[in-house]
Amino acid sequence: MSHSYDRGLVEDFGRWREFTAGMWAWIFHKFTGWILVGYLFTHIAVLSTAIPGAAGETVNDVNVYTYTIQELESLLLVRVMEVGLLAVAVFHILNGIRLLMVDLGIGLDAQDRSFYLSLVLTAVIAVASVPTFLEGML
Amino acid sequence: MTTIYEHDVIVVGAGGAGLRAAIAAHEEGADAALVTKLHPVRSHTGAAEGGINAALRDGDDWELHAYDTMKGSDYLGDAPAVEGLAQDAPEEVIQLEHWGMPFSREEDGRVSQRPFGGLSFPRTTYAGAETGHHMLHTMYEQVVKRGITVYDEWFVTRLAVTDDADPSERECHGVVAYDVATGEIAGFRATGGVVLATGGLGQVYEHTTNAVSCTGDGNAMAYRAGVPLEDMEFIQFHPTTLPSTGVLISEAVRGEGGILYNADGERFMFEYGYATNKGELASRDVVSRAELTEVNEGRGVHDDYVYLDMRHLGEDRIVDRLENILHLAEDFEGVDGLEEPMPVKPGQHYAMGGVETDEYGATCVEGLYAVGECACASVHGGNRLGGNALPELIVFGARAGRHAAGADLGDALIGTGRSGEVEEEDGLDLPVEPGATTGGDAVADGGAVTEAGSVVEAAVEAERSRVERLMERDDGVKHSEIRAAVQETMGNHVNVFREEEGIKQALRDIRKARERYEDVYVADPSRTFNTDLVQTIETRNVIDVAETIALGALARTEFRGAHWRAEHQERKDDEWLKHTFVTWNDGTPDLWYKPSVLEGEGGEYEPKVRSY
Amino acid sequence: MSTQEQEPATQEQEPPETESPGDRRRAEKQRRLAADRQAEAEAATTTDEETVLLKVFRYDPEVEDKQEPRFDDFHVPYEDGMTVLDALIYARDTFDSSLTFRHSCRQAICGSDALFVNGSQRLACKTQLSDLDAPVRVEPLPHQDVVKDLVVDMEHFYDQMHAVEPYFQSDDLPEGDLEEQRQSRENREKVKMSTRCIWCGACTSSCNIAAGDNQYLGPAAINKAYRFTMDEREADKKEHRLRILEQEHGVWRCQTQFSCTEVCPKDIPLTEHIQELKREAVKKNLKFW
Amino acid sequence: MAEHYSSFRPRGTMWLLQRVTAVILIVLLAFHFFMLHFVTHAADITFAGTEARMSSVTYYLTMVLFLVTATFHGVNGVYAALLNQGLDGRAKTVVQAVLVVASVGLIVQGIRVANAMAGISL
Ligand SMILES: Cc1cc2nc3c(=O)[nH]c(=O)nc-3n(C[C@H](O)[C@H](O)[C@H](O)COP(=O)(O)OP(=O)(O)OC[C@H]3O[C@@H](n4cnc5c(N)ncnc54)[C@H](O)[C@@H]3O)c2cc1C
Ligand code: HEM
Ligand code: SF4
Ligand code: F3S
Ligand code: FES
Repeated sequence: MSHSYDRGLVEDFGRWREFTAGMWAWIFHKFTGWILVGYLFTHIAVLSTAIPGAAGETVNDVNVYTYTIQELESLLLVRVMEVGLLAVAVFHILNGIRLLMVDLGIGLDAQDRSFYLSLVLTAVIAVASVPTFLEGML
Repeated sequence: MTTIYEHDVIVVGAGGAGLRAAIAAHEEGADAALVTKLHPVRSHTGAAEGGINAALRDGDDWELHAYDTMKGSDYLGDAPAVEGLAQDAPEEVIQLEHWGMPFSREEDGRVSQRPFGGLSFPRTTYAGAETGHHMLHTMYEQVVKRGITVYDEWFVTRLAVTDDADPSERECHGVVAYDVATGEIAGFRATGGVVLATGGLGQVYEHTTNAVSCTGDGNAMAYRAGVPLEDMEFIQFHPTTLPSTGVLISEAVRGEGGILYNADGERFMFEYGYATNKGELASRDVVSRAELTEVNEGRGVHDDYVYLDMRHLGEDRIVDRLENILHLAEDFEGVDGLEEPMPVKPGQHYAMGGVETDEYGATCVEGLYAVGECACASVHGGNRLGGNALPELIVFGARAGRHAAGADLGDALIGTGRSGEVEEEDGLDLPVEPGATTGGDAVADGGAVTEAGSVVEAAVEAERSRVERLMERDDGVKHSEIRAAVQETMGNHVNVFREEEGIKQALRDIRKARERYEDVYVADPSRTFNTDLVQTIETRNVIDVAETIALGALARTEFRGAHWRAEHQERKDDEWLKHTFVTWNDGTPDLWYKPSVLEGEGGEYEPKVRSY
Repeated sequence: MSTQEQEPATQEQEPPETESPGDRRRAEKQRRLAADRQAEAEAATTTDEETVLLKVFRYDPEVEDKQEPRFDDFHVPYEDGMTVLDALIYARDTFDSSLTFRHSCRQAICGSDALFVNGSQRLACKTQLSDLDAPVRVEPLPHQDVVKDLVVDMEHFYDQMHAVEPYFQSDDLPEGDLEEQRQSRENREKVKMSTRCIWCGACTSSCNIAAGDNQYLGPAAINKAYRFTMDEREADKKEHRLRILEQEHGVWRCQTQFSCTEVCPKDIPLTEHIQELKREAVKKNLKFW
Repeated sequence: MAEHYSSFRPRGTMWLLQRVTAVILIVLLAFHFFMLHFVTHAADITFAGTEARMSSVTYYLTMVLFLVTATFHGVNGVYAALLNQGLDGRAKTVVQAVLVVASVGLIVQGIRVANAMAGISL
């Protein structure tokens, strides 16, 4: 059809209000997955200080590895981000389990409820972990 | 720059009949193409629910099927066609099975069959309550497999037929079609033959089980090209349609044991003696009349309908065999069939009559075939039995497809056109002149004017100017108003119960509709997907077809099959064992008759009283 | 996006600039008539009759003021049991005969009228107005090109359906006249839901993956393939079927969004079927390890 | 017809591996989080402590397995996501190459770090 009107892909995300549970689950899973890979790379980068650390390098007389980690851990922002990371990981795990069940054909009828359950559990776990994660900060 | 597509066989319409014809022609080695105004899977065959009759099992045979069909037809069927149906149906049904159609199954893995109204043996093969859907899709799949060309959303508006004073001397060389998506008008030349398979004409009535697209186009086009329309007055009204929409509740509900009650909770089929043997399973016309009589005598619910109850069948059986019915009742009437009885009333359902053909689907015009609901072979005579239309599609679809592709099927026993014992009608008291109005170029057509070589081109030109004129007009009457007026008068006067004065009124109203049609206009100026134009053209067909129904109904002064006349309460075999024919006759319709062919392979079918 | 941001159109229609003077006259006339009718309709609204407001997507590549998509308002008198399709037909026959949409059977079997109604894919003939919040927004199916008004180009959908070899092709037919292939009741039951598809396209239209990857077979086509893959009568072709399904744009693309299953008017458990095929494909491949 | 969908290379293997790694990761990730946030607090991590844990061969191997599965799972997930968005042709080849290089780099670097922690020098 020469003259047809293509509404394009943008409209799709313009319709987010109309997304259903399964779509949100998909978006959240994707989002959390990407954050996790991003973190994985960063994490290894930070841990790389263990190489000079093993060679005995120090900052202010502290092993460079120990120093880096403790400096980071002393920042409130990092602690808060760790809670976020936990939430992200927990959601990805729970929804991941949900997806694995779906792959096995188990509980398909409850797919929306299991998504909501993942969200709730994530929130509970994230909140419950705050004291542990922020220990010594406040 | 006229585009002409060329194929050996052009099949117009891609419902069950058209698809089967195209496959058959293809298998015969021809290059077949389907031209259809809807994509094939949208065809109304998909709505058929109940099943396909075929004598498949021990204890049953084709003779019994033929006998039941002939009795059901009230002896107006033509034996060679009826027997052909009964003989070929088993093979065709097994063919569908081999193509993968998901039939319902017995424990031993064979296809299931169930009882249906008017049948002496439970020979209705089915696939849940959605038999037609599966049949349509299974055949479309085979069309895809074979790579048969499909021109979908191409609306055929005219046949390319040579001109000759005698229609039987005319030849059909193709069709003209309008590409709905782009507005292009193109020719389709058929070197072998054109097969019309355009389906039903339910849109002549307002309350119908037929789709919005069932506008009798094939009937009207063949009619205007000179082919006789046969037995048009025989319209089947299905006893169980939902009152609000006309959606069908399959006869299978009664087949499985569903019961009809009136408002007083009486099982009226027995209580009031409409059919003391078969009760709910009597033939459709009997049940429809019984229901309307109940309503007319004040025993209807809300003066409109009666109840169909299937609750006693039990949830398991209902879900297993009639699940679809539960959805229909729920979605279109808000009734839970497991919990409450369903409201039903009669609605237009099927046209027994149609384009006259022989038992191979050939018409009197060389190269033109008609099959399926738009044709009249005649298998159903005065009344069609449930489950007999679907086998008709495949049996005659296959035959016509082969014939058009050049296969030699032998000589036909049924004559076509004005041959044999023709009896003219001249004494009919018509309230108005039927046929073409003067002036109004959007209304005139008839046979084409050229010799064989350029007939398709000429037809394309004629169609272009018709569409041009329809599009040009600035103001006038809307097709929807005209169509509604025709539907209203047909519903009021040429319905289940028919009276002479009423039919005459209908003819007057149809005349009025014709006159208004001269001022019809298409408001949508666009060439892209102009459904306004398509429906305007369809409305012309609705008018022509409605008129033939009313003419036949006025002429037939007896009560036979689905045709009931207030003034003539009995079947008159001496006078009326004959088919009615209406020919367009270039705008001044003619009525005439030919006797029905009761001589079959096993001897003559003796007309008997039809009691259930 | 663009479809949503459009302001609901005023009833006034600019005279389209079309080729011939005849066309122009016609369009002029049409504008006046449409305005009149709309005025009538508006008048009807102010009376006591209960009406439903439909906001309907309009677009026509040929008509000047419809080239930029917009929404038109139609006030349709409400009747009990009225469906979205009934309302559209009323609007077309009463107010604007150029309002274009596909429909045929009126009973949810032809699959012509899947539309985007109040933010979800539904069959217009099967959707009761009483189940919807007013105003009722009616748009063509998302992710397909719009031909005109509510009509979308279905070609791609048909291509995808055809791509899975949607036809029975067993070589294993029984010998003998009138001999059918046997199929157990259980097996028929297994494929039953999958055979109900009416090709409406609602599912594929609702799937984000199908939207992003035009080559993805999509839920309807995969379900069609399921119908054959799982049919025991065609067991000899199962491997061939799986090979088609496990190609790059086949079953693996599905991200179990479930929206297909949710919108299917025939209640076909599409996600379940797709997942089952993924497992079948894995099982098949494991055999070769 | 189906043929025009080019690639007949079954993508089932990748799909399956994504699930298998997911299952492995459930265990490993839980273990990892538990060890480094609850048993030993993140803030209390020192090189000495890390060295002590890493010198256990089981722990070392577990962490390498964790690294490899997580990398595969993460990178393959990213790749699959891009494919779903219609990544094709040249861009696809490029992305594929970049992702493979990044993963290999990550794993090599990760093992070097682990070696350093475990006091292994090559
Ligand atoms: C609700 C319902 C239930 C039924 N149940 C049963 C049953 O259980 N058993 C039984 O035996 N029978 C049943 N019938 C009857 C039977 O289904 C029909 O008679 C039969 O399906 C008609 O098939 P067809 O191929 O002739 O026409 P259709 O299936 O209606 O196809 C007509 C085709 O022609 C095309 N067409 C029409 N006009 C044009 C044109 N101008 N240009 C191009 N193409 C055109 C259309 O696009 C369509 O493809 C039922 C009918 C209805 C309505
Ligand atoms: C711990 C348990 C984990 C489970 C159960 C899990 C589960 C899953 C599953 C099932 C998928 C596939 C989704 C699909 O294809 O439909 C997936 C995708 C993904 N996972 Fe995980 N995962 C886990 C941990 C991780 C980790 C640690 C990372 C980071 C390195 C990660 C990164 C990703 C990414 C990037 C994707 C792709 C997301 C997308 O579709 O865009 N996952 N995960
Ligand atoms: S699977 Fe359902 S939604 Fe998809 S096309 Fe078929 S009927 Fe429509
Ligand atoms: S919506 Fe799409 S992602 Fe899968 S479950 Fe349905 S096909
Ligand atoms: S009109 Fe046929 S499905 Fe709605």
